Amino acid sequence: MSFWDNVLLLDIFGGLKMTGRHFFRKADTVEYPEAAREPSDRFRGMFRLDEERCIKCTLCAIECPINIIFIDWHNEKNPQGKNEKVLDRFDVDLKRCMFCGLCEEACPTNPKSIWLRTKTYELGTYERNDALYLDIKKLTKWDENVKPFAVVEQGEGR
Amino acid sequence: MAEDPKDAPAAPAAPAAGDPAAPAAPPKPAPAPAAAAAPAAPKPAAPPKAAAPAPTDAMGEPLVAALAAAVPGSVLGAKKMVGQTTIELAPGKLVEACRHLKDAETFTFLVDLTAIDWKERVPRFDVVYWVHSFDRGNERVRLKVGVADGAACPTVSGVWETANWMEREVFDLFGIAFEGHPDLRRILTWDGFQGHPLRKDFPVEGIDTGAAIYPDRYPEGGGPAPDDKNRKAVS
Amino acid sequence: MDISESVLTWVLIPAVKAVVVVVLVATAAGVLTYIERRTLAFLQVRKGPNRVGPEGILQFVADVVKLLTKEDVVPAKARHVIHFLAPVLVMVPGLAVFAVLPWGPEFTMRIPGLGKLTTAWYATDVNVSLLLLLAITSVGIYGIILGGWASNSKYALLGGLRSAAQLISYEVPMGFAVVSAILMARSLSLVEIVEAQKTHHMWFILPGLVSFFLYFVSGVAETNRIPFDLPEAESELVAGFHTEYSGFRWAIFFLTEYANMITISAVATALFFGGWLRPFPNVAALSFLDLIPGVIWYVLKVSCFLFVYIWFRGTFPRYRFDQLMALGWKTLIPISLVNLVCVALAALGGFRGLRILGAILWVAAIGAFLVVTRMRASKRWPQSAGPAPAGARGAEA
Amino acid sequence: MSDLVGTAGAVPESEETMLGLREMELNFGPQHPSTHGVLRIVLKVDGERIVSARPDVGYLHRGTEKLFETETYPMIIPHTDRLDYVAAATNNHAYVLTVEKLLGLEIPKRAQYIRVVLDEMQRVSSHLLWLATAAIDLGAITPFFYTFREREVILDLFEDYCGARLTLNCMRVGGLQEDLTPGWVDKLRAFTEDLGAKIDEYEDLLTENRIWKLRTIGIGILDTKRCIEWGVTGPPLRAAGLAWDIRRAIPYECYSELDFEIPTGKNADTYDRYLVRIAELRQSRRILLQCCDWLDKNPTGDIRGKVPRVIKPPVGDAYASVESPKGELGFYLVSNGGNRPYRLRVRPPSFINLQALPEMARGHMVSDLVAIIGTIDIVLGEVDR
Repeated sequence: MSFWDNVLLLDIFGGLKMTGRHFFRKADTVEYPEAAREPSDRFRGMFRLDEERCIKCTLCAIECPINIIFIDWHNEKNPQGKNEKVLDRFDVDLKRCMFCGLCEEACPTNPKSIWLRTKTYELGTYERNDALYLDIKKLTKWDENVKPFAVVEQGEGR
Repeated sequence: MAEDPKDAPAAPAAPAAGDPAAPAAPPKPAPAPAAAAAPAAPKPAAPPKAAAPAPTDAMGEPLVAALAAAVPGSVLGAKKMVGQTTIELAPGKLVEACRHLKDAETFTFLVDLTAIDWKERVPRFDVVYWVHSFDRGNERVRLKVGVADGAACPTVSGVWETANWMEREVFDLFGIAFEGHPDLRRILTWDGFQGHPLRKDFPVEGIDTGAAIYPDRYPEGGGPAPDDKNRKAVS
Repeated sequence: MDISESVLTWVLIPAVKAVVVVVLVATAAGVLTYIERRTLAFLQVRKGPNRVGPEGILQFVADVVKLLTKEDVVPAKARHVIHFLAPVLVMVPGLAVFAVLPWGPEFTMRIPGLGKLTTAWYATDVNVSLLLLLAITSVGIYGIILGGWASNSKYALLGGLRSAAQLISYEVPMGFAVVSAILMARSLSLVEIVEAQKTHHMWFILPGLVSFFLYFVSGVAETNRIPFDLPEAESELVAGFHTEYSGFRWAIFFLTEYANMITISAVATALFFGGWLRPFPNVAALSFLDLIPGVIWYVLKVSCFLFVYIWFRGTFPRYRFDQLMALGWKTLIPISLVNLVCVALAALGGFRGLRILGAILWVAAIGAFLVVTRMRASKRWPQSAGPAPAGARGAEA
Repeated sequence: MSDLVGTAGAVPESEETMLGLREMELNFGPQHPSTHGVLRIVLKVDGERIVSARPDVGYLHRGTEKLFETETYPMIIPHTDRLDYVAAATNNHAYVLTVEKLLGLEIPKRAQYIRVVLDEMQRVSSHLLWLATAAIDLGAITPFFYTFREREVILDLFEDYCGARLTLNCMRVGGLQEDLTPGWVDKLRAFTEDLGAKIDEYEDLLTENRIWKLRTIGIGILDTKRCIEWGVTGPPLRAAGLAWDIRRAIPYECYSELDFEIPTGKNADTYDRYLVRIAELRQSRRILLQCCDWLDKNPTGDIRGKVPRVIKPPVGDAYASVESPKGELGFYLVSNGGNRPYRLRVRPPSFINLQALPEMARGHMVSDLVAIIGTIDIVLGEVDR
């Protein structure tokens, strides 16, 4: 540092100028509850399940790295007399989910029957057990526990 | 090692990607000249649809031969897979061989050190070292030493200081003691932890560690009470 | 002077003033915390607290309520009595100095039933008020040291020790800077110093440019603010001397820090920026500025200093302890000694001498600034002692 | 407080200190504002001068390597995100590179470029985070907000691309999960072009600031020889003057086609590491612009090579590494021919770099320790795994 730098403190004033310029800039803050950013189309959020499309292959449960998808099914004769798998249970232990999306990738149906691209991320609940196991009802039909965003159908945003 | 056939650019102009067998090339000058990378030789087309990579014998490699000659009895075998040479060393000659590699062959950088548990094999463990030479065109060699369960492996922390924590980690997770290590304590698990998690017989779901969180609720010695339904079975 | 008047002059008015000062200072310190958070937020392209009350103005009330109702945790092995006394020892001097701060000139008002009354915008004018001020502020150090020691925590102890060394060291250049103002005004009374700036036809910032810098830098250090906030350096000592304080005792430390900021700024205003005087106090053409009362001028000037405090906080990293000491002892004290001699010589020449000194200082400073910045306009930064790694700057097109 | 004035120098390690005072043992962490997580350092201090520092790690140990052995190859990728959680893409990359090496897979060119883009974006975001926290450690709070402003844009771009902001899970063995969205490259280019001016802003605040220089120059010196001895890689090694970068030394993906420089320092101190990281930000910007050009020229293409449906690497082992923002991040895979790795070892740069902390900190003051921890740039998720 030269003598003049020590006397005039140019670096000090330079720094002050830098922050001073920002004083007049518009804040970048997004004030969250009032002004929420819309997530991107590929955003991995809350699960959605289409029970009609699901073929109960349990590939999603197999592929889940932390084994949080629980599927039970049994065979039932449908009106045509054919055996058909009927879902007993489709639970996701949401509190452990890390939203990696591997279940969606593993799903063999087209369009997928389980998908995460729902843009819904406000998953907080007041009761621990509300978030623990999301049963079929919650996965297929969101009730007031989960604030629905614009529901994105599988296939969009690809 | 370092050069998988598919990764080796065709043009020798590309810096630091030289043939592993090439004699010592000086390290690149500090600011890598932009020109060196600019020509950007296109990579060769995909290698012929070879069958799955398989190990080949590498006893003939110059480095292996040199090591075997310099430290007699140290090399038990060598093989090459996906362009990476592995030398199997005799435990008794490990430190000597490492010292030779570092001092004479300029492998100054110990990249990593770990172990593999082969469970039924005798000896049970392999301790694996990677060494790197900046002066030999970024050549890398992997060293392997077989260690029996309960036996001690000689420490290389006197050769490369960085081996200190890596050996502690292996000791912690595999239970392989390192003879002559200056500070052989557990590092990732806590002092007093029982068991070595990366051994194949250690249960994935964990064990009852006996850590007392609520001394008034749980019996002496800690952990869930024997009749607690949350208690996990200790395997 | 009859009895009722002397009661009024010596008991009632001081009592009222004391209460008003304490309440105002406590509130001002609270508001200052809010202002600081907002200002910092603006410097950092964010919004800051804006939820409680309109634009968040009641945030400090919410904070105070929260702190009052919080559990007061005392470490098990703390020295309880001293741990309890330390915040008091910090707060009392912090508030006491406000007695001598001259916020405005004397004025006369008419009180129904009592007749005309002459009083002033300050609690009292002691003829050695500067001395009193320096003496009282020094007492606050004891609270910090004792608080750090009594907490029985190593971090608090380190913070207290740092604080002791720092405050004592920076008292010295601060004292010298104050002395130079005293020399210029030939009085120890703050009120007289302010009035002297009117009789000298200039603010003392003109001849006292260097003194002011010294005073302000030492003041920042005295109030433990960035870049000198070592006693409570968050990233090093967790919270320094008040690590083990919580609830309202912590709030007392906190509020006193802000009260001290106000004190330092107010004294700087009185010493160097003409106190309650308007700019160019003797230029008749600007007399319309007299419509704004002196108190407002004073508050405006103090606010500017407080803004600079916050601006500093938003800009600078923190010194290391030994560097701070080196700065104090090796840089500020020698400069302040030389400065003191210069000012004393100039003061010998009366107010003519002071004017010459001021002219030399300002011309030299502005000239050097212009020349050096012009010279460096081409280079963004001078090539400094630091190494320039390949491609550190301007490597890409 | 035996030595109030003076600069930091070496203090002989002796029991007897000045004035015959006892050394104080100071427990730094695991709950401390500037240990960047749950790092604990047991310090012996003489006054404020550090006589010895003993890092104690493992508070965040999750047994990731054990977990790897129970999962199939695709299922491991989300777990790698959580090693160095501020640079998830490079973790993914190192892992898939290792599996691909053992499988002998060839990656389509487009996938290589997108991987490089993700890597470099991750490097920029990681370095920005480093700058933010390192500045806060030294008391400068404002750069934090400026750098996070830019980092936010990168995270938004990640979100646009793969749906996650931090733990990306974006790479797959043999390529990528999905292609870029339309217009993504333009957004990236706009951000990248803007980045240069933003880096100037950070430099205005710090590079020439006298306090910043006082706090960083000469602090935590670890020269080239000691760096290699301790296995320190990444910016600390380059700040010591050795231009060694895996991207150049052992090129992977398309790095050999890209034009960039490896910034180096001279003095191997904290200030040089700061300058090297700032210069790396500029170099990453350069790489990103080149990749944008390439992606503009080649708007379509395969993003996934020919990958078997079930990934079963042959019996054997392979090691591959990438230049993560922290240093050399490598994965060592031992396969027994099954669909799960027999052993998967991570070479964590943070863990190995942290080992040099006692040597770097000895003789400095407690305040400098904060700067040194910051300058190593550790992420405890990776240290403890």
